[in-house]
Amino acid sequence: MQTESLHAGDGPPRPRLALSGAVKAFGPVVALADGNIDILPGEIHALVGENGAGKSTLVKILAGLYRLDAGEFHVGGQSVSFRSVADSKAAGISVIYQEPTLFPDLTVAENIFIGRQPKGRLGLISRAAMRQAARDLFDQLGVRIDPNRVAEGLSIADQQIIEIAKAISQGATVLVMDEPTAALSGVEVERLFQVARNLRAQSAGILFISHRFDEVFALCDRITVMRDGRYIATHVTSTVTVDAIVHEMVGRDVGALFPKVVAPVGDTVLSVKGLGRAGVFADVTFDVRAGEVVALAGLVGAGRTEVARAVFGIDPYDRGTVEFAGTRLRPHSPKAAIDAGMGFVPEDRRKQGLVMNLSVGRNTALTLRDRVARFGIINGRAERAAAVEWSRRLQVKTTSQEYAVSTLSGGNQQKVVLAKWLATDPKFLIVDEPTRGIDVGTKSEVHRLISDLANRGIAILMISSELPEVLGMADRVIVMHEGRITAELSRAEATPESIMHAATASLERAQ
Amino acid sequence: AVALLAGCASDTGTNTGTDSGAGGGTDGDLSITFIPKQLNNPYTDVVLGGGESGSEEAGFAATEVVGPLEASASSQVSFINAETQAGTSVIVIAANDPDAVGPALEEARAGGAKIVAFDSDTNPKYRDVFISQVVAKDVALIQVEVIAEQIGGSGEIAILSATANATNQNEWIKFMEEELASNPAYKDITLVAKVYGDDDDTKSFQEAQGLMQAYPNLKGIISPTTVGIAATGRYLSTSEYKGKVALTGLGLPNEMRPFVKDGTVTAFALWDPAQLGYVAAFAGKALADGTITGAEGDTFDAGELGEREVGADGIVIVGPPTVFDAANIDEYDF
Amino acid sequence: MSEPGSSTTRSSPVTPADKISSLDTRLIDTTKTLPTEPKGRTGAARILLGRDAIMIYLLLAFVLYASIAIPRFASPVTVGFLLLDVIPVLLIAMPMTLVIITGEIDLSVASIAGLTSALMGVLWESGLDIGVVLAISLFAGVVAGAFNGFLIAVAGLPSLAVTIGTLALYRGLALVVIGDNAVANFPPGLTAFFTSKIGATGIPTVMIGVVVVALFFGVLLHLTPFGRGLYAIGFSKEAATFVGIRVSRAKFWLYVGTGSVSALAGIYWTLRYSSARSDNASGLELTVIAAVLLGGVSIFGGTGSIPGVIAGVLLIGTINFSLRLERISDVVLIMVTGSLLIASVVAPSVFEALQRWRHGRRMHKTLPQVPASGATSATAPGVQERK
Amino acid sequence: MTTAPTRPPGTAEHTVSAVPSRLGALLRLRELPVTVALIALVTITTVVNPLFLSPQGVKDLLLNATIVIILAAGQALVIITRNVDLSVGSVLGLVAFGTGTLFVTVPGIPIVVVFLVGMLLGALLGAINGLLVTVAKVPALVITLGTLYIYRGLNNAWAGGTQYFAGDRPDAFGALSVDTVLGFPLITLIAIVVVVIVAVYLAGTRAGRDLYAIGSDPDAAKLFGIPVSRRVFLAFLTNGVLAGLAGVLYASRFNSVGATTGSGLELAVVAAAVVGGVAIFGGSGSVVGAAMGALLLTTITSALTALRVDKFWQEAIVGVLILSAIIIDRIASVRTARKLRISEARNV
Ligand SMILES: Nc1ncnc2c1ncn2[C@@H]1O[C@H](COP(=O)(O)OP(=O)(O)OP(=O)(O)O)[C@@H](O)[C@H]1O
Ligand SMILES: Nc1ncnc2c1ncn2[C@@H]1O[C@H](COP(=O)(O)OP(=O)(O)OP(=O)(O)O)[C@@H](O)[C@H]1O
Ligand SMILES: [Mg+2]
Ligand SMILES: [Mg+2]
Repeated sequence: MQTESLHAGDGPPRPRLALSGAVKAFGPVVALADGNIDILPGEIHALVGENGAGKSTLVKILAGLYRLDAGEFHVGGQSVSFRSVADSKAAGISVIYQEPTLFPDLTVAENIFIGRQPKGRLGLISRAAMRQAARDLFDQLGVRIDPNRVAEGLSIADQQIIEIAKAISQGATVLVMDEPTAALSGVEVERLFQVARNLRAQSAGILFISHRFDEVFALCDRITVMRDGRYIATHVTSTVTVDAIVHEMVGRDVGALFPKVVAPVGDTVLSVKGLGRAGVFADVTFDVRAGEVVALAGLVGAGRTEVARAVFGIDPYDRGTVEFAGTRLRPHSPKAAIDAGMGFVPEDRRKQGLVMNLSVGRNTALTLRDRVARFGIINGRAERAAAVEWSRRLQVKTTSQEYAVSTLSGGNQQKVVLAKWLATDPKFLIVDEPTRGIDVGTKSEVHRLISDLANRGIAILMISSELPEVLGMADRVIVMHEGRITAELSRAEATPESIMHAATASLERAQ
Repeated sequence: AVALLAGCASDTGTNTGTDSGAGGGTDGDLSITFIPKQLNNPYTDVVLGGGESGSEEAGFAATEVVGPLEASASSQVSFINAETQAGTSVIVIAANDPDAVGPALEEARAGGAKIVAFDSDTNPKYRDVFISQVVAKDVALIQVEVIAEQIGGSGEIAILSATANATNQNEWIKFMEEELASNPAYKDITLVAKVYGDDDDTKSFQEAQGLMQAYPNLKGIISPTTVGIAATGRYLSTSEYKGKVALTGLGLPNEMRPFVKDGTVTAFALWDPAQLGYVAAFAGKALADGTITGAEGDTFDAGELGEREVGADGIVIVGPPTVFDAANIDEYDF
Repeated sequence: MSEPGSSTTRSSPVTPADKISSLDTRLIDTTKTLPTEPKGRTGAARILLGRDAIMIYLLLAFVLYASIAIPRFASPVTVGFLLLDVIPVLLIAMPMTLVIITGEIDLSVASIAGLTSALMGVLWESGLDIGVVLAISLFAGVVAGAFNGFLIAVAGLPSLAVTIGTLALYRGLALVVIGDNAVANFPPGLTAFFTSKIGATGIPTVMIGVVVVALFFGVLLHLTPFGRGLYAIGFSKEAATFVGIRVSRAKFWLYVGTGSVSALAGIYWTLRYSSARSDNASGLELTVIAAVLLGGVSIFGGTGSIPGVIAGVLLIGTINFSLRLERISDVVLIMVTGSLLIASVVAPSVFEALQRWRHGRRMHKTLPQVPASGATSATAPGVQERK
Repeated sequence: MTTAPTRPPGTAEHTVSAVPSRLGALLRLRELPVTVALIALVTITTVVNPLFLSPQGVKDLLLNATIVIILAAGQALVIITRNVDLSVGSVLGLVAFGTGTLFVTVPGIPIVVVFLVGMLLGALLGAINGLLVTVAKVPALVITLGTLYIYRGLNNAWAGGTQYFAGDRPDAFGALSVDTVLGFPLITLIAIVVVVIVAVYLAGTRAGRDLYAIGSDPDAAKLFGIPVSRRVFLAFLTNGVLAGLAGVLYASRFNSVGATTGSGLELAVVAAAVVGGVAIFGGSGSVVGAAMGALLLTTITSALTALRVDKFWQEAIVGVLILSAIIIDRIASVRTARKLRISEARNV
């Protein structure tokens, strides 16, 4: 049906929205040098590119958040110059940003309808109507979230679902989604796709950004590729291959994505026994050995992150033990974990992985505070040298070590996180969704890096929601479901079917 | 005295540096600086008005008024320091705390300055003379007398004072308590409470109100501070206690006039504040000239107020308190 | 650790072993090249042009101006009086800087100083040895700070609210302890010591102690791992936790720090003015905070430095004393303080806006060509590339 | 990918426990602790000293609270947007002195005009705060600490030693804080009307809800397209108007207005809002709570006096009260969070 709406009628349909020659610079950084996009009614248009290619910048221009330095912007055939987000909304553009924008103190319903709350008597807001409207939306999306609950403490997946509900409830003619699926599991992604297709059928135009090609090819009608802030090409999906797109994105060929080399496995480094935390996870027992990559798989919300957090000492636990290199680790103390030789690359880079306003250099050296100090006094030169060295090794793209890390693109930020942990010479590294929101090129670098680390005897616990990543990287796969381990699979046993079975089925062990 | 009283009240500039080389001074480069408890206070302004005309008449070449905006113990010290450095000949100070200003005053003296305390004394060892409004005991007795008369010689009374550490107020209160205890005429009067309004309008107001609630049988209030008596007057006049609870103390006629007219207050007392500053200026001049040293028995000329004598402890008494009531209040304007 | 001085980028002092360093060769040839690392501002330039430096220049400029324009200003006597006046603010500003850098605040400092003063008075009057009196008073400050620290760091309550509460509580306790009394008869030798000067320099002897305190907090903030952690906490508590910074513990100790230094300030206040009263140092909290913010510390946490704060405190102190010497009313002082405070935060954002505006204009001037080149690819982006 | 089961795992149980009982909702009200404390305080005091609730006693309690209630309502508005206004005491002082000046310099000026002029002056001062905060985008705490000093300085420079007394103002003006309707003093009725209007605005209008959104996450609010600057500016402006109103009422109620009127009020007002359950970092709380907080804090002073508690203890007790309010609020929110966790927990 999509092709029909694309090619029906005589002559090309008028785009809902068209941006051309867009330029946006932040001081010396030109985030967008030549941005072009057109979105037709009734199409889903993918925008792909490496980290830092300028996708989110383009989105923020469409949203009215940034003003163009140069270029033309037409909506519905009219030249526009948005002065604010409100202008963009009024023009029928609705945006889901890369980072969720919920208000933690407000209820879920209010979050969806803020600024457009239904009014009741005396022109005042009607909470009942608002709740009902939220319920209706959730029914449409097939999810059940309490509309009365405050948004504080919602899981990332639930937050993303609320963002989607918010966007579709605005009845926009153009829906822009910046990596909406990054935090979603297969089930939720599928439901999101259903919603997107429905909207397309109602002849809305959708811009969809993702680093996952399976999604792009499954959903989108056309694909626009960007590189280094420039428009490269637009293709009709059926006429291109993944390899061609990747080539355009990166500017060269990309080899094997998952260069897993099976490394010799050494002694047990981490041993978790009977770990439990009431209401979160229970009876979690597993080992990780030197040189081994163990993947913790499962659906989003299975409790994998919680287990990792407890192991690393961020959260307390009620039962069980964590042994590291033979000695029991003090619970609830990240410092003890780090001192023992653990590192943790958390899933939420912006909130947990990095201190966003601190410079790249300081972030990189943050884990080395004690090591670059002598008699309690920091050696500033050693600190800087270490930061420069590790940025260089991980090829962090930044103009200066002094820039706030928030000015880097997502992928480069992730490299800084990795750099800061590798700098500590860890014996054991937890990587939680290490490639979330990371482009193919960098992704393969990260995979290579993980694999290399394992080769050098570092034990790795990898949490990932991407099955190809799990299958490609892991020596062993532990599958969790609803806070319990439901399967432990060797590399040979791990197949998409066995993992999904264990991840969705209930307590009987899948084998 | 009344002439001065009325005449000076209108002259209430604070920061005026009066350069009057004229007058009867011997050498023309003597300077005097007044440091009141706090600037921007109506009572203080009257005192300073007297001080400025006094210093002009006495022949000071330069008169300055400096001071803190809030009356805390230590806030006067840096002003004293600056005067020390400026080489001021006479510093006239109303101490917020008798001791906190001590070290700074000693430094000033070491630099050659003469120290005159007025209104509120410092520790005697830090100053040359203290110009006292009135004999402390007289003030205390007048207030007790007035309140006793108004409540008919028996019943509960309370005191609403300024800050808890104010030297002068505390001295008066001490005399009041002694008098109430020793004089048989007051045997039926009981002092039930002492509260402090910190010379803050709002605070004094609420303290007054609290007294009413805590002591339902209260017959009278003595407030020996101009801010306190005015605030209490305002509360009484706006409440059901108007005319039922007597109020007296020390107040400025201009502030108290409406309360006297509307019957909230029958009588209250005060000395002439302008005379205080006036005498202080002349005492300063005499000290600077070397005419007096501040020893008991020294006498000096105080302009139109005639000759004054330094009493025990270097205290100079200015004059008797006046009692204001509906009959005479319109004769005063300060 | 290995030699920290080695300047070649290759051998970082923290490179633990060669096992990881051999990774880089593999990585480099797999992907695109890194742009060469530009130096940014060098260390010296950064220090000379930074926010703190501006504060210091401002201070120097004002001192110079005052020395020329105000008679009697340029003298050791000024130094003495001025420093004696700023010492309490300077003292408390040191730990306060650290507290604000972590994104918290402590409004109870002046009340702690008052409580200390009240305690000193009562204990001294009860006949205890002065050494014991000082020790107990200081300890009271530590306890008061620890109580703040407990509520904020351990119980996780918002510091602004908590310290408004303890502001009232500690001042109230001071009243309970000493009531309306004032104690003045401290040992003359001791009170004299607190106003004495070092030789003819005019510098108060107690400045030695103040310098020690300033050095302690300066080193702690700028040169220790603990200090590095504080900046991280100020920007993001959560991210700080993930690198093993013990956020609660750090905050707790910072409040113990403000408590004890406030107690020192209270002791200084009592002995300098030789008067122990419940209302000593009241209202000082806003003065301290104003000085700290003027010194370039961001109220949101994460930025600021001790040298900047010292310059800020001294600037206000110097302006204050100059006005006194000129016999200009305190009215002017509070207005100058207020304006400086606002200017210090507004100026950078005005400057930034100006830069953005200039940048915008430059972009619009230079860019007409860019869309032209873009236009070729953009005439009909949807159609043009369909192969 | 496997085909979707009917609902995602993990979200199954949410709605079951979500239907809140009326009682539960009542117990979760942030205004509850302060209300309970107020009732307890008044009850205990009245039992010990029945005069506390005499008509005059009640009138005094209300009058005392009136001015702080108005200030706290305005402050709540600002705090909810994650800002703060420390300059209210200075604004009140300036307006109060301005009121005194008006009556003296323009004899026979209608009282309504004085109210309008006072609120206008307040609006101007509030607008300056608002402009500096929103246009220069700098933290409100710093800006309003600065204007706290500047406005106070202006007041000092303007007033000097001049003070205007109750006698300088028309009796009808003073009568506003003496006369009562149904036991409520007129100025208290004004305060109640203010609280009701602000409460309805905050709870029932889109713009009001925007303020909560802004306080909850200012960055997200900007991304979402809420006119953050305009709303925050308006909050400061309104707070200025209310501080101006409070200044006029101050002149009606108290005896003298001068250079120091209203100084030191700012922390008391913030404390009142906090005690009333307004979260200091924005996003939650209500004006009704703030008003209750103001009533509680002013009542405690009167109650302690009525109970003849040594006045030296009063300030300490106020401190304890503020701390208890924060701690109770914290315990409540921890409990809600835990409940939420349990209701959504996995069965493990
Ligand atoms: N506010 C800013 N200030 C300075 N530089 C910025 C800013 N925002 C983005 N940039 C830079 O602009 C470039 C493009 O960033 P953008 O976020 O648009 O990339 P992206 O394509 O969305 O990447 P990702 O896939 O990682 O999300 C990056 O190099 C980034 O560092
Ligand atoms: N069955 C469930 N019922 C209610 N809440 C759940 C359930 N499962 C998970 N959650 C909540 O969802 C959130 C996300 O869970 P968690 O972070 O453990 O997921 P995860 O397995 O680490 O997934 P990912 O890392 O991919 O996001 C948690 O806050 C958890 O409380
Ligand atoms: Mg992006
Ligand atoms: Mg997770």
